[in-house]
Amino acid sequence: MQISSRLRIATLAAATTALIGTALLGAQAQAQDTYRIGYAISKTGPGAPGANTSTIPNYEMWVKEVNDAGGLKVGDKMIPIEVVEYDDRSSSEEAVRAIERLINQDKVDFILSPWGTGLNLAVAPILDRAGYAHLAGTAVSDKAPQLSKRWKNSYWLLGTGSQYANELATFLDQLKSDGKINNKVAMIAVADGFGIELSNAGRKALEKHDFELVYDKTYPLGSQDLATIVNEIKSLGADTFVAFSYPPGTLGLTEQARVLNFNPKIFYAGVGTAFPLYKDRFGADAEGVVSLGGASETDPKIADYIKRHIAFAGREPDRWASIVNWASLQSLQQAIERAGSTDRDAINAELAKGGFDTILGSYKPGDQNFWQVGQWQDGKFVGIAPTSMDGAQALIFPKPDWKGAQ
Amino acid sequence: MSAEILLSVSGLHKAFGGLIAVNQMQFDVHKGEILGLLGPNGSGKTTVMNLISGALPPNEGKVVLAGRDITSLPAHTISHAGIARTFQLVRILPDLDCIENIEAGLAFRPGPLWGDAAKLAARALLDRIGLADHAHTPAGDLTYIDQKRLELGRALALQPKLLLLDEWLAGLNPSELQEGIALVRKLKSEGLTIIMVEHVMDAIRSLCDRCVVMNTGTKIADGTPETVLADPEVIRAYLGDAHA
Amino acid sequence: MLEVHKLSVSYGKHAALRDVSLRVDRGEIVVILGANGAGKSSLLKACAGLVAKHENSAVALSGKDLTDLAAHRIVEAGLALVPEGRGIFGDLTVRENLELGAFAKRARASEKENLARVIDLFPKLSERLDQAARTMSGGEQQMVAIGRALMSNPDILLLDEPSLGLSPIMTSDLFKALTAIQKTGVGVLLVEQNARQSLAISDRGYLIENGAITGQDTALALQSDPAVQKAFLGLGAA
Amino acid sequence: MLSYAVFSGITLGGMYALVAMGLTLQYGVSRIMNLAYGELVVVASFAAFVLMTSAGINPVIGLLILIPASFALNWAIYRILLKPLVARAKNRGMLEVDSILATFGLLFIVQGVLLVWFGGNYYSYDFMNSAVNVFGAAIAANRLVALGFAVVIGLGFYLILTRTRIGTALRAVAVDPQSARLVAIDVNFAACFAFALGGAMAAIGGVLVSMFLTFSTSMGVVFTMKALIVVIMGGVGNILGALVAGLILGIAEALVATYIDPGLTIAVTYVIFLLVLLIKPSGLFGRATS
Amino acid sequence: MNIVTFKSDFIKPVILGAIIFAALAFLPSLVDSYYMSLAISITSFAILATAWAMFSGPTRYISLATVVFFGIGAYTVAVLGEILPFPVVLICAALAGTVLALLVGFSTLRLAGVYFVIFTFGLTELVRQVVSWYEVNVTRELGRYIFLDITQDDIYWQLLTLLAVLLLTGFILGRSRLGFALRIIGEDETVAKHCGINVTRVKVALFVLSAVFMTLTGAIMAPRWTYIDPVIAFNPMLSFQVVIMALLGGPRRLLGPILGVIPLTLLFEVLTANFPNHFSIMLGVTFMVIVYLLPGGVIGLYEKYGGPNKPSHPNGPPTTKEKTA
Repeated sequence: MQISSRLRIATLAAATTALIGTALLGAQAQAQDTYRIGYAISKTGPGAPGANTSTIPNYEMWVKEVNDAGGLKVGDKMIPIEVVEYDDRSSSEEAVRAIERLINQDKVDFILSPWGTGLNLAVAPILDRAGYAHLAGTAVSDKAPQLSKRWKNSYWLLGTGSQYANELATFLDQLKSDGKINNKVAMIAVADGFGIELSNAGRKALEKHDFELVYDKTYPLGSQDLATIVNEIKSLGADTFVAFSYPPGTLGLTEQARVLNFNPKIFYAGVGTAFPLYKDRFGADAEGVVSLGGASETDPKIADYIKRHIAFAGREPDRWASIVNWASLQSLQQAIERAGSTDRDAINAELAKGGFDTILGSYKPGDQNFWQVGQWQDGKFVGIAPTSMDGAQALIFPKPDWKGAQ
Repeated sequence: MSAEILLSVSGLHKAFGGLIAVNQMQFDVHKGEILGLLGPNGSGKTTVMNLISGALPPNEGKVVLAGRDITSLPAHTISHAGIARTFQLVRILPDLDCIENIEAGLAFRPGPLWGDAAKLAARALLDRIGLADHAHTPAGDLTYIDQKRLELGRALALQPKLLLLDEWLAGLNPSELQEGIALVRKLKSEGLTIIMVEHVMDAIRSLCDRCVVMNTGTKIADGTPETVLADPEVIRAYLGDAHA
Repeated sequence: MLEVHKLSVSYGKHAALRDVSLRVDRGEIVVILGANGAGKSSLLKACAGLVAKHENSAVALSGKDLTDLAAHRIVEAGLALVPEGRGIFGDLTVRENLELGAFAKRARASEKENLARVIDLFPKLSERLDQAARTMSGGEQQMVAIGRALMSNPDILLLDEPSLGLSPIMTSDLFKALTAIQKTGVGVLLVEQNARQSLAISDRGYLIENGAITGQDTALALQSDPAVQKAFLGLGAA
Repeated sequence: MLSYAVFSGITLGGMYALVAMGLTLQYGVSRIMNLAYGELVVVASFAAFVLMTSAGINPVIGLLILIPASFALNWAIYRILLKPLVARAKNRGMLEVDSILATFGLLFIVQGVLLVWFGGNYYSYDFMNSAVNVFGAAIAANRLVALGFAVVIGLGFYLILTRTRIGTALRAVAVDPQSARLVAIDVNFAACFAFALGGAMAAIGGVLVSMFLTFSTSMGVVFTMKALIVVIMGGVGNILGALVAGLILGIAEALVATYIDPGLTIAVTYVIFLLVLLIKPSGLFGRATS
Repeated sequence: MNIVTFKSDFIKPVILGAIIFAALAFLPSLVDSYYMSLAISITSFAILATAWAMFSGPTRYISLATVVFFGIGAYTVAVLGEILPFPVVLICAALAGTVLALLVGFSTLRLAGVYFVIFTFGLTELVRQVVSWYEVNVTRELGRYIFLDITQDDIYWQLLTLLAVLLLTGFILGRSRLGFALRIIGEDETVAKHCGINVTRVKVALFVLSAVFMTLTGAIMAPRWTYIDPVIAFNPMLSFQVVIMALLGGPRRLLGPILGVIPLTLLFEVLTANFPNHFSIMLGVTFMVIVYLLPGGVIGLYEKYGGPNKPSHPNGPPTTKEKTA
């Protein structure tokens, strides 16, 4: 009796193993006539909306465009891209496992980055150990410079939180010294790694420029009901409102500001403002809202990219991480072409050299040559700072009145 | 009746919200006697049992067991002090077998038994309550009467000084009742002190040395079964004319 | 009239009832006597549709076949059960409990009269109508349970050990009430441990042993049957 | 400031209550611990979004379509998926465990289907956003509509449950399904009906909430958890309790955001919830179970 | 006779277990790092599910607080990892878990049924919010970096050791008075009290014991992620996964939870690999199939189809209801 039941369990186990074996091994062991690109990304879970906005459409569109053109040019051959994709379900542990699988089971040639600071940091050491380059497209970390030293083939494309805050503070300082705004700033941040990093940097930078922070608080991640915050801020007399928030909060804050008719001269909110969703939601009321990111829509390359993105994904790209991500994919493509082989070390060496021709102009992954501050102007999210950059638009000032809520 | 007092209850009071369940209860139990606790439904008998056994803390009053004040102590401490009980609706451990049910009583008493010693003692006890054949039967599969026996066995395993039986004889048919009465009588003869809440008059008459009768939370009579059951107040409130 | 024909019930491999047949007429009280575990409760539950019956079993009420009906339809057909442990809705008030008794469509038209009848039968309930049922004493809860069953305007009332846990005075009140119910033309099928008092009010009785009927007779005859006296009335009972 | 905080707290609380009331029916009467509840709320949000953006039907009118549709959908879910579990459960505990496991599976299926249809993006649309002045506080009209629905549904169901025969019958099923059969209540039907009704209420919540919250396919769990907290805090099966519990949480959040620190708003809801559980485990309006 | 059976009964499984674990320790030299990451996943869930079942199986208290302790462990490493040697950090983590479990245990164990379930879930959220708030307002940094040179193999060995200790603890517990007390409490708490069992103390003791193992798992796993913030460390999905794995396997036997962990982890893996875009649907469908076809869990299947009847040895390990007839 005992033996037979053990046998049964053993059979069950054997069957399971066989099933898993086929599942695990099915995809591998093919001849090198394709370039295998893998990625694990948050298709589900809390990271999914972000990944779906700024990363997944770009990956898919890039692969399609490359393959439609016959593939990657390697030497004199055209090699199509083959994709292995996984859902990391927004979990660090899943991401780590998926990357291990891409490396060891699928033996992919290149791995594209997951979405978000946490997951990019979780997979960075593994990619580094296995010698894969890491184009971290959606991570903002003040440790970015140290990280690129620690893992030498890693590129932290969105840079540090401080740079956005400093650029914003410098920009506001100019307005203040022009006498356009008073020195009072109300700042709110989402209690999350990103929001806290930016608000810390923002606090430092604003105080350096003699701004007075009349409101400086955080709200919990997941809270969308921010009516009381906006109501309180409204009474404080600040000309500048700064929110380092995530899309649901950004939309919530904007809506409450509109309902309460809180219309500061500078209304800065984001992440999320540069998303197409924002324009769809608020229409004409988006006009004049300031956020991080931006695009030189007059630049034909950018305009063409936006057009193709709409055609491919059925919606506009966001005007911040999408653009940087696309530039990094263009860089990768050119690095492979320049290396003339699919050898990983050769490609990594090319990536390190930089000088790629992208929608951000001549670009080396990690360059911060994109807009740090942008504004909705006439249905376009344009770049306004650094003011020294080509195509910097003049700020619409002060922010026009809300129309929707009256 | 000259024996020493084992349990002394005085000034016991318990209210649930606005409802006073037990009001100024006072009685003694002498060593080796069986005390019957009678009264209409809802008169507070089970509450008294719960107050004595520590299932509930009283609002006021005192419970003293063999000179030790056990008022408001937690149930497990009172159990260690020497009080064991059965429940109005029989409570066994249904997924455990009979041996384990008895072991539950042996393993956590003062001077606990565990391992082989517990097995031996449990088998002896099962023998004593007539369940020797059911050592490995899950308690949930026993018949009603056997569950009652098992529950009693578990209480006895605690080696109590005082045993509380809450309607332990209820729901038995007359022949089972005779067996039950015989078993309780045997326990008494072994020197155990017992308080029993019971409605079965035959059992009260044949077992109890003394009865306390309650009505609406207060004591209305205290004495031998004969005197108590003839008390007009008791007849009016509890027995009705049929038993007069 | 309730007719049970060759009723069999089992739980897993254990047969609780084997080919039990019996009959209860309107206006009579029939008692079932048997040891614990003999299958008395299973019999009532099977009649009320709470446990599954074997294939060839049949239960009929005034010619209507109840065998395969769901419990709520059986109530609708005129058979009400007061279960062991009463089964009242403790969190609801006494009034709500009684009103629910008249949830059956058959009882809605006569709800007012039935309520008056129940209050008449158990006057104590009239002061307690708005009290949560679980705050009442055991005897009063039993009144609610019986009252609730009567509110469904049953032809036949089944009671499972109604006197369990009741004081002597409550018990005799209960049996008096059953006689009163009988007088209104309702048939009563009673399962009881208290053989002496239940036989005293019954018209007929059945003896059940190990899931099968082992005897039946008028209550008077059973009271004087030595075997019954020995097994159920207690030897040398007063 | 205080009056504004209180009013915005009330609207927020109304939303919590609105989302929770269906679950209290499903759990209280049908005994289904429905972990997929929030997914059904989100389904309704997406449905309202589609009606609004592609058919031009505004959400309030859309309710006329979505309430019966979701009633039917939940009826089917109960009949097809849950009935076998109810039939095989030997007791409430078993049904609770089984329903937790089964609806956990359902959660993933619904979420997966939404994901295939709508992707993982955030969604939001513009409807009734104009400000309405209530005692000097500007509140968005859509939030007032949601609050109005919450109060009307809450009081309406309270009256139905306590004043009508069918309502008393539903409560009887909640208290003791076994005995309910003995008073001619078709318990299977009642449980199915309550489940479907709860589902319809989830849909109302989802539609109204979509007018002012940004939503995505992965947000269902958030609604489920908020609803569970409100349900448990208000007392299982108690509609009025859900309303009061929702309002308490909403007002507490708004007051904390105004006077202490908006960073503590979520923390405070849990503190209140945990305290209620510790002091009165059966909820504000619940009765202790034996 | 009795003594002999008892001894062989005790020693045989321990030796067998020791052999199996010794063999498992060689896994890193046999497979590549993908399989190692899978092994880490299985081992960590095996610990969490077994530890969960150690308390929740006999008492039937369904706790969703697993991730609270797991997260506390991870955070301890994040805070102290670069200051103290790793073994000391682990000890600190265990202490932190103990203190929190004592606090939670004494305040909540009087809640029963679904109230306890929801309470423990609420606790997860509360702890996450409080940690966030503390980090934001006190350290002014949310999200911590863990740069420790701990390899995947090290993590695996640590987890394996922890699992061995846990199983041994559970094995001994199953034969101890404490374990027996817990079973009685699970059957009927009132009876347990009147049998002289200090119910609160027993429950809290077991709750703490199980929490310590969860905390240590979090501490061991943390270096794997480089970066943690409250959302990562206190992800409530983990608690749900553990409950479901343990329930699937059978929470009332020592090895039951592991029987749920292995197939489910592998199943997740197969689904992730093959249905990256339909993972949720496949997972949901599989899940429902399991619920409908495997009502008693894997262990139920084993017991139904010819599992050995309970031998009549003294104080065997906790079993589900079995018929001897």
